[in-house]
Amino acid sequence: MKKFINNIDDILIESLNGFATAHTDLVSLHLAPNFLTRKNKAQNKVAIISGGGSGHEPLHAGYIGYGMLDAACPGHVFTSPTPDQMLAAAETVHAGKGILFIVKNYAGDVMNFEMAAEMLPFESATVLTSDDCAVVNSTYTSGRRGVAGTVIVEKCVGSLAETGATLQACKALGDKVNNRTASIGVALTSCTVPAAGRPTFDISDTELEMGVGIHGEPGRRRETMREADEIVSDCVDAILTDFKLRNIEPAENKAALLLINGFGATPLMELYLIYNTAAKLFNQHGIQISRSLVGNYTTALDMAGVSVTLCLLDDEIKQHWDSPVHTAALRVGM
Amino acid sequence: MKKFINNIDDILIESLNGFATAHTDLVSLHLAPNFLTRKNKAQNKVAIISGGGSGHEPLHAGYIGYGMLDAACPGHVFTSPTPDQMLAAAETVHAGKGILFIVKNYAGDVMNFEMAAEMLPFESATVLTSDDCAVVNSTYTSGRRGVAGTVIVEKCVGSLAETGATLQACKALGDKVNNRTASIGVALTSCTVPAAGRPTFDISDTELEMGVGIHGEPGRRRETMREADEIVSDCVDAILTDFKLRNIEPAENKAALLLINGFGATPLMELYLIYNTAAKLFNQHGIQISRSLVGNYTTALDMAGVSVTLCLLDDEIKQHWDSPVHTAALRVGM
Amino acid sequence: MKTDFIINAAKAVQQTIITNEHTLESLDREIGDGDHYINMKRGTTAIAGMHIELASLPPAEALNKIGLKLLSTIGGASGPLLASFFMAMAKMLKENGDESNLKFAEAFAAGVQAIIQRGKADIGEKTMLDVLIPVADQFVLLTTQNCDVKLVCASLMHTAEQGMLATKSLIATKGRAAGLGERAIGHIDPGAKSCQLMIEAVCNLILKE
Amino acid sequence: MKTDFIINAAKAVQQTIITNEHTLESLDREIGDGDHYINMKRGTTAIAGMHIELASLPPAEALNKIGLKLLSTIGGASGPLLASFFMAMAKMLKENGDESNLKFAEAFAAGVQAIIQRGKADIGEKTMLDVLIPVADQFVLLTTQNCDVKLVCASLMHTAEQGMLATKSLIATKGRAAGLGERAIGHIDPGAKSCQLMIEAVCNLILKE
Ligand SMILES: Nc1ncnc2c1ncn2[C@@H]1O[C@H](COP(=O)(O)OP(=O)(O)O)[C@@H](O)[C@H]1O
Ligand SMILES: Nc1ncnc2c1ncn2[C@@H]1O[C@H](COP(=O)(O)OP(=O)(O)O)[C@@H](O)[C@H]1O
Ligand SMILES: [Mg+2]
Ligand SMILES: [Mg+2]
Ligand SMILES: [Mg+2]
Ligand SMILES: [Mg+2]
Repeated sequence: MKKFINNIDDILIESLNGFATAHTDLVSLHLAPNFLTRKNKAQNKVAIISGGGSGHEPLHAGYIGYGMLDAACPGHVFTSPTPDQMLAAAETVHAGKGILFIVKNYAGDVMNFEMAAEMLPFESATVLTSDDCAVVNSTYTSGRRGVAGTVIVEKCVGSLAETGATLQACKALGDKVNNRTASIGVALTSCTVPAAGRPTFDISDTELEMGVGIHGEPGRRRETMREADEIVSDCVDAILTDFKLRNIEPAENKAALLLINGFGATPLMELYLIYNTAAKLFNQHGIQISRSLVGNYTTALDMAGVSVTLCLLDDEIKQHWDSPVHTAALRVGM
Repeated sequence: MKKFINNIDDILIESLNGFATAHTDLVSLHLAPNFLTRKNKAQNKVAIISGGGSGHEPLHAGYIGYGMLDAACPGHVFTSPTPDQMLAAAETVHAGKGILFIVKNYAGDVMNFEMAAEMLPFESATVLTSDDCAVVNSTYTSGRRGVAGTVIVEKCVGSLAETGATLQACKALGDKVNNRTASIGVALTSCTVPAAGRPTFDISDTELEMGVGIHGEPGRRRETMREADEIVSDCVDAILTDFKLRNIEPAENKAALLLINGFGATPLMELYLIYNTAAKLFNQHGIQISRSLVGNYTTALDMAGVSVTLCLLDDEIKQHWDSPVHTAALRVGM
Repeated sequence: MKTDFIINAAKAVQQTIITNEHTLESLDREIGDGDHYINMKRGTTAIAGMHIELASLPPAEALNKIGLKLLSTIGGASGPLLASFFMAMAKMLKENGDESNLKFAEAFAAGVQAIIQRGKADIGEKTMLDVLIPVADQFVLLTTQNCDVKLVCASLMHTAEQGMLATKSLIATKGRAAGLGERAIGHIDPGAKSCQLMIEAVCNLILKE
Repeated sequence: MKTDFIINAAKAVQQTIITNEHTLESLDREIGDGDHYINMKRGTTAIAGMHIELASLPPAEALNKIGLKLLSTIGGASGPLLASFFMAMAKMLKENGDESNLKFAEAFAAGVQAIIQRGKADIGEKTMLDVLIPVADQFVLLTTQNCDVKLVCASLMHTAEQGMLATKSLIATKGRAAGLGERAIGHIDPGAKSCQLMIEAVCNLILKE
């Protein structure tokens, strides 16, 4: 393992410190328990808090700021944060209209946020993101995983919250966006968790992992490495099948947002090549890609790979996707 | 080699197509010869054209748009573009006030842009970027290489050009920014050029390459892998020594811009950790980091590594760094 | 059970986790995300470091403090589950009394119930519950029958081991391994393993006394 | 030299580049950026494909077209350099005439001069010029002495090889390898190697005639 680190135990704090100093105009870092908030506390709106294991940067701290999150609680690498973090963050950002937690659907995150919510002295609601359609047979699982689609949920809910909308309205929009979003990931290499010191899984030069999760969890199946168009075509099929199985229909104008997300070690050049193929294939299925996002938005440390996310837009979602946002990792119109 | 590609010969075009479709609101793609321009042609300003080998994305096409470039000419992977591209791009974006080429200082780029400039029917000037201070003894070289500092030059010159400044003024600012900027890179792994199919250099798990270039050119020397703070400290020293040797003084307020640039495969978490240390060390040397940029801005395909860039600000540079910009990879205030 | 014992047990538990670094780390790498060892190390080390503040507390309060500390140190799935265990165990001891082994067994069972409620899982889903549920049942059964404490320990260690080994042939339906389907078969669940190790460490401590 | 010969030479040159893929690719990986083979392949393949449009042109015009095509296909450092070579050679042939071997030698030397001017390099800097300058000098010398063409070819091949080999012990002061300092020693310059190969291919073609 070669990484730019000092002591494994200090990675998180040193990195958070760097983030906070680099974006001192946007965020404040609070330590022990660890959480980050907007520099300037927002007033009179639902406070939106997300969080999860670290190693997915810029998720979530990179999305703190006007139009998106009020606070983020970073756990250790790939490990859910703990309830004391959420409680302290909520205490700091609560602005009279309740707390909305946006939580990726992993047992650890769900339970830790749940315990926080139970202990919270404020009204709260939770949007569980579960866009990963890789896990086919849902009776075998505690539910679909939340992956890159989480960014779209955070953006849209964050936008709505700025308008002064109620906690219920924010939760409803979050659930809708999550429902209209599906993702699937492919890994070419494993990530290496610093504390483990070696790759999470072994994979040869002729294999890929289809349906991989953002922690390097093994996916649907190990497949033979093949050309990009074939891989992307399988991703597109998986997503369309998922919408069909869940009876989610595109809106009238069939507009969709296509997010091609790098897991950390895949060059932008390849991400755009994948975007090219994915957009073409979705178009062939009658879906108009009218919004797009290409880059590293929900990573898995140094994993080489990509996830394809499609969000079926309607006018409301589109409006909130397009609205101004000012965060470290996403900035539009301000 | 595992990459998301189809045929090696099609990578560039497929990726450019993806880029152009994903950013259809910002750019237009022209093929044979290949170049990209702003969607909406700017009027009455110096037209700024950059370009270079591909594989450094988002450089340069990601910086096309208001406040930065008017056009970019992408060469094959790590290979300079050819004069016919620059000529066609210039023809398209020329807006009556001449052409400014921003060229990274590599023999190939310099000569191809030079031949284009000689053949050009318009007035032109060239800013050569040469921020890489890795190469110590300049009598041994055709000059310092242009690396991530190029982004700062493009941003500042692009900003000035929007004000209707003359070609001479734009060139002068570009030269000043370049002069006040120094960078040094460190690689932990090699990149793999798709056409070559295997890593450009071999490097063991206990080594790093200090002073590496953005094409995986071997650097100053092969060193023993060690903790991040020591590596960053060497980078900071190299940069400060370089400024000293070149007699470049910080301005009155000692303000500087610190750019921590990932080469493609290094997680954001590590980049922020590096930022944390670098900012601290520069501060200890009396330099105030008042502006920062952390992320993959000038990459070397899938190389794991980082470059540290310091730009000594003055009021003019700061003003142009802060001004609005709207490109695929950098967006501020619009 | 005295708080002194709890403090010693915490040290033994930390020790067994650290001794089994490689096993725990590997198991979670195989069918999870590789952090179970480090999570457990962080949590058990924090507990082992609490000896001074625990020393003067009655067992129920000590266990509650341990639960809260685990809640804020482990993270992941195992954090809230193990925290819920200790907090529920503490609550039961407080309400029900702590004057017999049976009371402890009942408190242990209440802790396991809390895990079931928090994680919405049950036996056979390839989790720590495959160790904890049979151990709780056996613990209550044997202490109801007023068995000798050394015999109880030997039996619980055996039950824990059986439960842990049984996870090997299961498909996971809870936790991270749930995404794996058939591919989880052949691998022991990391949480089951760490629970078995902790039970073993505590039982061995009693046997040595 | 007739245009027919130029067309055949273009094919031979493309052939030798492709045959030496591994060598050229490795050399540029060692002290450059690894693209020299693919650059040369792209350029020489484009030229080899021009035979129809070249066929009817006088040599000078054919060489000029070749230069322009190389300019828009090779890229990198070698593109403008080799393009300048052919364009300057064409210009010289046009002005100076093409009726003797000496005229060709002088045109060749003019081409090399254009490379020197464009790249601001000279002999001893570990570039293609370490092959081209001695070859040009020798070419002019031997043709001035009216040597037999076969003898000239044999001599130029030898000179090219010597120049190419000589780059091995040099420190680079131009091109990408310039960043390497001492570390470039022990590696042959890729551009020198491709020039030597191309000269060899053309000479062999003449020898075979
Ligand atoms: N719903 C659940 N009920 C009981 N135990 C669970 C549940 N989900 C996960 N576990 C246990 O937690 C263990 C994993 O813990 P750990 O690796 O620390 O957390 P994470 O899965 O969040 O990385 C699993 O091996 C399993 O025994
Ligand atoms: N200034 C120069 N003068 C002469 N030859 C040069 C010069 N710079 C580079 N070269 C030649 O170009 C070769 C490299 O070509 P190539 O790999 O195609 O381009 P690049 O260096 O841009 O990747 C070098 O091996 C060297 O022979
Ligand atoms: Mg975890
Ligand atoms: Mg090159
Ligand atoms: Mg785990
Ligand atoms: Mg090269």
